[in-house]
Amino acid sequence: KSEEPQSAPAATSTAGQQVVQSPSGSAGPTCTLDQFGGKKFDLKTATVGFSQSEKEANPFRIAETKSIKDEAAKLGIANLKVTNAQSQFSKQITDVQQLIAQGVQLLVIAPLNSDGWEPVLQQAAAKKVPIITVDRKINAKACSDYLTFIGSDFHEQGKRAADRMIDALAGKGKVAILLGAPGNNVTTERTDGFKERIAEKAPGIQISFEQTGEFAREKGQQVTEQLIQSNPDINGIYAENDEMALGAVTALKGAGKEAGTIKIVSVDGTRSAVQGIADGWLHAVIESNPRFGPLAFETAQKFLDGQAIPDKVVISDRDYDTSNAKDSLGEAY
Amino acid sequence: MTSIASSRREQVSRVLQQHGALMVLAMLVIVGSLTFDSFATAGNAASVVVSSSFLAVIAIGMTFVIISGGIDLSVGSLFVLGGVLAAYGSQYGLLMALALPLGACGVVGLLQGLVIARTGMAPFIVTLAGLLGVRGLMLAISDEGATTYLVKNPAFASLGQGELLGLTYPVYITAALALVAMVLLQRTGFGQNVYAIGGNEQAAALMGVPVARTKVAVYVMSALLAGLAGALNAARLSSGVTILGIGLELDAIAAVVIGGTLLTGGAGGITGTVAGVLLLGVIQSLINQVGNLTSAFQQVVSGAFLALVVVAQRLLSKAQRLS
Amino acid sequence: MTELTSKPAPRTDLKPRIFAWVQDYGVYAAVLALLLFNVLFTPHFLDVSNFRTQFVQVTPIVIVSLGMALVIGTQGIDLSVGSVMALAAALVALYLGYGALPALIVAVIGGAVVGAAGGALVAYVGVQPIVATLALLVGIRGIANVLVPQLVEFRNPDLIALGSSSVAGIPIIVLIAAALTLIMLFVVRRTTFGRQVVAIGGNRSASELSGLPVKRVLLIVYVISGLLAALAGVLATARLQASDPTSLGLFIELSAITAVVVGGTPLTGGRIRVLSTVMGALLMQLLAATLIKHNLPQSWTQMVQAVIILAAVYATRERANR
Amino acid sequence: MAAVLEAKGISKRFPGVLALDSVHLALLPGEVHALVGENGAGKSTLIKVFTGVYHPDGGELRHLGAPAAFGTPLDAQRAGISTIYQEVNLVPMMSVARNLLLGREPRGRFGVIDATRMYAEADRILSGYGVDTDVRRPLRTLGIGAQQMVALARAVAVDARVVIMDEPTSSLEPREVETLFGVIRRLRDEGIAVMYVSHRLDELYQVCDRVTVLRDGRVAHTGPLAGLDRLKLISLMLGRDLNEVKADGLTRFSRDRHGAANGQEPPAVEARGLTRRHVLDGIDVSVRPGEVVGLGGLLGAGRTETAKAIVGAMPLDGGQVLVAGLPLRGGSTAAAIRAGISLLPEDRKAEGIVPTLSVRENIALAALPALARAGVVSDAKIDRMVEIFMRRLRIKAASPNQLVSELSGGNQQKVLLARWLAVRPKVLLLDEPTRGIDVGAKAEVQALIDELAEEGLGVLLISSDLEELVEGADRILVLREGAVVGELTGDQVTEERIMATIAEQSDD
Ligand SMILES: Nc1ncnc2c1ncn2[C@@H]1O[C@H](COP(=O)(O)OP(=O)(O)OP(=O)(O)O)[C@@H](O)[C@H]1O
Ligand SMILES: Nc1ncnc2c1ncn2[C@@H]1O[C@H](COP(=O)(O)OP(=O)(O)OP(=O)(O)O)[C@@H](O)[C@H]1O
Ligand SMILES: [Mg+2]
Ligand SMILES: [Mg+2]
Repeated sequence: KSEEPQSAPAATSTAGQQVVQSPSGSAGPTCTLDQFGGKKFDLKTATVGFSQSEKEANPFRIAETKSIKDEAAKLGIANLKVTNAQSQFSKQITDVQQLIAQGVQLLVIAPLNSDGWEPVLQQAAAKKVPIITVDRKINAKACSDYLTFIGSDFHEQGKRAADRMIDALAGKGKVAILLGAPGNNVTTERTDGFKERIAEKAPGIQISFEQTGEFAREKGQQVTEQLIQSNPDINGIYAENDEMALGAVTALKGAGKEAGTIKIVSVDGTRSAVQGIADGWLHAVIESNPRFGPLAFETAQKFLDGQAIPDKVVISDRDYDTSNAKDSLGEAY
Repeated sequence: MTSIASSRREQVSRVLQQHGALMVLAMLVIVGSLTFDSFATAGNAASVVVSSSFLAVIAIGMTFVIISGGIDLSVGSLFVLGGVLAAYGSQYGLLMALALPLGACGVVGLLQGLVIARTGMAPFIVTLAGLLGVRGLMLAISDEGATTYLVKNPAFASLGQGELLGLTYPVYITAALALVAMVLLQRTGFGQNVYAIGGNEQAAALMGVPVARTKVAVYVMSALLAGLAGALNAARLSSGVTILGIGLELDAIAAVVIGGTLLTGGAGGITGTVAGVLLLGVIQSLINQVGNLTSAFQQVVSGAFLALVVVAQRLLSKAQRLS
Repeated sequence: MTELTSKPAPRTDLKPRIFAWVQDYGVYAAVLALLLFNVLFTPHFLDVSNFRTQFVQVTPIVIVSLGMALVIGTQGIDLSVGSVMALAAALVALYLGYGALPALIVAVIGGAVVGAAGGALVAYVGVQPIVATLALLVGIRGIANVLVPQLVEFRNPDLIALGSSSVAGIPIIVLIAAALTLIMLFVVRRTTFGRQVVAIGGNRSASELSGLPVKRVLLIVYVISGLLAALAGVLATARLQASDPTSLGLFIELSAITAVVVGGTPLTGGRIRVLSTVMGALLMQLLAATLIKHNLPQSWTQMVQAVIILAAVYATRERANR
Repeated sequence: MAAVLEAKGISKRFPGVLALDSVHLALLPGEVHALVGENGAGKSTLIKVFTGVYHPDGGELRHLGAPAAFGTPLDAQRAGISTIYQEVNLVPMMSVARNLLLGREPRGRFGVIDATRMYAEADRILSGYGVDTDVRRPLRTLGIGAQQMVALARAVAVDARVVIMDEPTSSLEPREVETLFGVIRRLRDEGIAVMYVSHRLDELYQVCDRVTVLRDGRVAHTGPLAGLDRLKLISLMLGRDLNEVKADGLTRFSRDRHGAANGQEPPAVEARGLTRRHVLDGIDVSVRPGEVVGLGGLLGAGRTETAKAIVGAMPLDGGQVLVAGLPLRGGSTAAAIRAGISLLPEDRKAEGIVPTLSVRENIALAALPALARAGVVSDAKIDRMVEIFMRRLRIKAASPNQLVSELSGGNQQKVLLARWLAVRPKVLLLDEPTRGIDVGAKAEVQALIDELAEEGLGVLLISSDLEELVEGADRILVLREGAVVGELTGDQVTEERIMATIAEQSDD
């Protein structure tokens, strides 16, 4: 028997749905079935492959995989094959290759890394299998190497986090960054965006500490413990995901700090983090919405119907702060 | 007469010990083909073979190290470093794309080998330091992993992507390396020295085996092969991906040991290792065939498979008389 | 004070004596050197709260290393400890509804069962320790994640208190680690079991012929390692105030092995040094803390760690017989 | 004649001992030079200095008249010095042929090893030494004697100017010893210098020309062997007065046991129909309290296997072991030890000592349960017991806490003997108990066996030393190819009868 569940009941299926940022394809080039050169098929009877990059062990990945599976079920797609690369990039390449070998007609990929997809793209191109990448981009040509990308703009997330931090500290103070896993695109872009915006808008803010918390709560806690010990004058912490932010909260509590004395801004929008805002420990959270299912299949269907689809679908993420945290709890994942 | 009979029995069990992995592999393939339609297809087989080839190259080097009584934990990091350097070097042509990773990894292997051979420190710990240090080095040259160098050189890229009879070049390179390694191990003085120092280092020294030199050579070889695997992989992926290779050393060790090579050194061979690598690949492919396992279940299944395979392999070889 | 190693014969000349001293106490010296460096160059290092942080953070590694030292003493290795920690975290989350103590007991039993599985593979089936425990490393984390697929926060006050309260200013979990160290010291130095462990590590067939219950001892050793890892998992969970089977204990096996080896216990078995193992863990903790506090990038951190590990092990290495 | 190899004032210090103290020794071409001394006198150490394993702390090594310093055994080998070490130093998991020819395998095309030729050549070389075995088998499957012959063949096969042998005969059969002596004489005639270390004095008189006696790391005597009285030699080795040695005599076994007919007592241990495929073929052995039963036979006859089977250290296909009439649980050495049966194994390095532990821990190992209460060992008890045994067996160690691996071979053997006596067994199985033990200690051990038998201990004595067997045993079972082919009792117990029994059976 586990403890009574404490968080709000699961969000209804439509709550927290992704919203496309720019109404479809207003900017940028578009892509049609003819341009891509594929053949039309019926999505319902087709074999569809989904390659997940990381274990379904954090809220983001769980929500992402679930959303794809649920939507497939809803649409009556009987033949969905799901693989998981367990955070090993080589394995993801192999996984996708084996999906192609198994004869999938549509691939949805949540890439672990943006580069290094050459062998997969070649193989998919040879068989004219359209690829939709979700949440991270693949560095290749849309509409020929792959079909399109659906996801957030991590760079933008970093910038928005910086805006929130600047607000919170009124433009000056010392900030620490809890970096994600090294070498990861997400880490790089969320860091660059944040630093760029700080440098540009708030020269009074000094980034005096940046250490990796590897996207994990325990690591976030440990690093923060060291941090507040050796840099007691820190004013703000930018955590590149919610887990590390929550770890930092535990560390601050353990060190006897009051809620809100150190401003924490993070990215993701998990339910615990939104709760953290409501409790006063987090200042703001930039959402990164993982519910790609509906949008992915909608885009695929449009494409198969012969409509033009944009080469990238950037979703509009919202922010959570004290003004909306309590109300949005049901929509957070 | 007794000795002839007993030696035949021993020969049979020795064959079992050496090819236990091969037999388990055959069993898995048969079961897999009967269970899943899309398993025994040429495409799937090719993907298993192609993706296994990089691990195989590393495992071949690891086989030498383990037979010599050592272990090399740095191969995963060398694999990434090799890839990053190859992608970086490919800007300057095919030659640099190969020379840079091989040179750097060779130097690392040389250092590790020298430290192990000269100071008598445990290989486990020396190469663990190698694992950390080399990954640090890789992060340092790739801007903490943020920079991914792309392979623009078509000659180098085709080394990893070119195909012959449905299989990419790395498969053939791996096969050639395996053959050379087999001859090296079984049919040269160097190979004999490797077995000898793994079997009884002190005795080997007293028998006049150049222990230090052999050890250094073995670690250099392992590092070179890891670097080569990394370079080939970079050619295949057309980029020097920085997030690769974590835990790769454990895969390589598992493959070698499943292949019947004793971790205590002194016995083993390349055929077993290749079978071990393929076994791991097939297990993975079978798990993918099932299609809808959650990531956690996939881990449970591969852990269980691994346990099953080592137990089976062990029981098959238990006929071997214990000394 | 040497630990279950033979006391070196009385020596007259100085050089070998210094050598032997460095070999036995090198890790203590390294810890001292690092402390000194920090006192001089790290701001706020001498705060009590800092030492608290370091001790608290090192506890799980210390506890895991104690079991690891025992396993390494038998010439084995246990790669499954990190996954056992994860399993313990999962079990705690599942059974916390019955209270903190029952949950802890279930978690520790879970660890013992995993240890027994590894031990049985090693002792009775004859699988090589590194592969047997590698299979567990993969499989057990899978099971932990099947049981509890994601991080679960909890509010159980007893468990939170276990992780964050202190007695006489010393965190409870540190006291637990200290007590376990003393127990392990006693077991290794004073009990039949301890002697049997090192004898088996030193020469297994001689031990068999001497009538030692070799297989049983091996089994128990792995069970103890599993038990301790599970306990470490529970304590880490209590401290995190959340059960996180996904990432708890990842790569801790390497840290634990490093601690043991840096402490001067040879991987070839037949010897166990308990206090030095704890020192080895402290050394690695202090090193990590130093690098974080000085805000070095990851690349530097890893390279410096590599160098320090090499230097420490070099100092404590076995002498060549020349 | 100029010395091929010469030690000039060589010293070597180990922590706690001065193993060699300015030793002078010159080895001349065409001579067989005996090197003798008590256990721990420094013989093996001197040899290892000659072969580049150890580097001397003082003094000079001269090779062919010029100063030489061998950095490694390989250097020494290149200089034509080839060695058979006291402990078999080959690679157990490699095949016999590869061990024999390691480093000089026949090459075929492309410089690649020609396996067929390698096996043929190994076969040819080994049959010259009377070893008839499949050369593809891993070396470890051979008996220790056969392994020693492989080491010998290996050492002699290289072009050597100097051949050094450290107790080469300790695990050889009489027949093999003859083969070896033939080889040694041939080497001598070819002008090669042979250095020969042995504790078997009669062997020295058979083949050696000169002798050097080491005592406590110093040269006590050097000179021609012919004309040196045997007792005189012993007194030089032991450093005791000649008359004293004469008075003590060299009686090994004090009692004339052959008459002692203690027939009616029930056996302390009885093995019935021990069978293991290809190894043991229905062996029956029984040992009564106070009786010394000898096991004779050629190399590979299955004596070691019989002993191991009795203590449950080897799985059996059939047969059982009864202690005091009750069957013993098979496959458990612990059960056998609890029932009062223990085995002193023949291979001391692989199955005897625990090299990482001290002398003290090694002695106490098997007796631990008796020395502990509730699983906590009593150091006081251990210290007392270790003290007693170190004194009684005259174990030469810097302290009880010295690592056992640092002791000389003979002293390691004594430590093992102490380990087994410490469990107070009812029946002791001794597999080559005096192998590598010096004359003084050998007499002590033999006297001890007598004493123990007198106290009611049953002893199963396995020895390749026929003299020891004959003098020590009340009754001898002769084994061949895993079966008992003869039992000698009373007056039949003679060396000739043993040889005859083995030979008779070999003829058919
Ligand atoms: N590696 C070592 N470390 C410490 N002491 C050693 C070492 N090797 C030998 N000794 C000591 O040196 C002395 C000489 O040993 P050595 O092995 O040369 O004797 P030995 O004459 O060959 O005896 P035996 O007849 O028993 O083989 C002994 O006291 C022994 O304990
Ligand atoms: N020369 C050999 N050729 C083939 N097999 C051998 C030889 N020597 C030993 N063996 C193996 O060893 C087994 C019996 O050896 P064991 O050690 O029991 O004999 P032993 O009588 O104790 O001889 P010893 O102790 O003198 O070596 C045989 O069954 C055989 O497998
Ligand atoms: Mg000797
Ligand atoms: Mg024998």
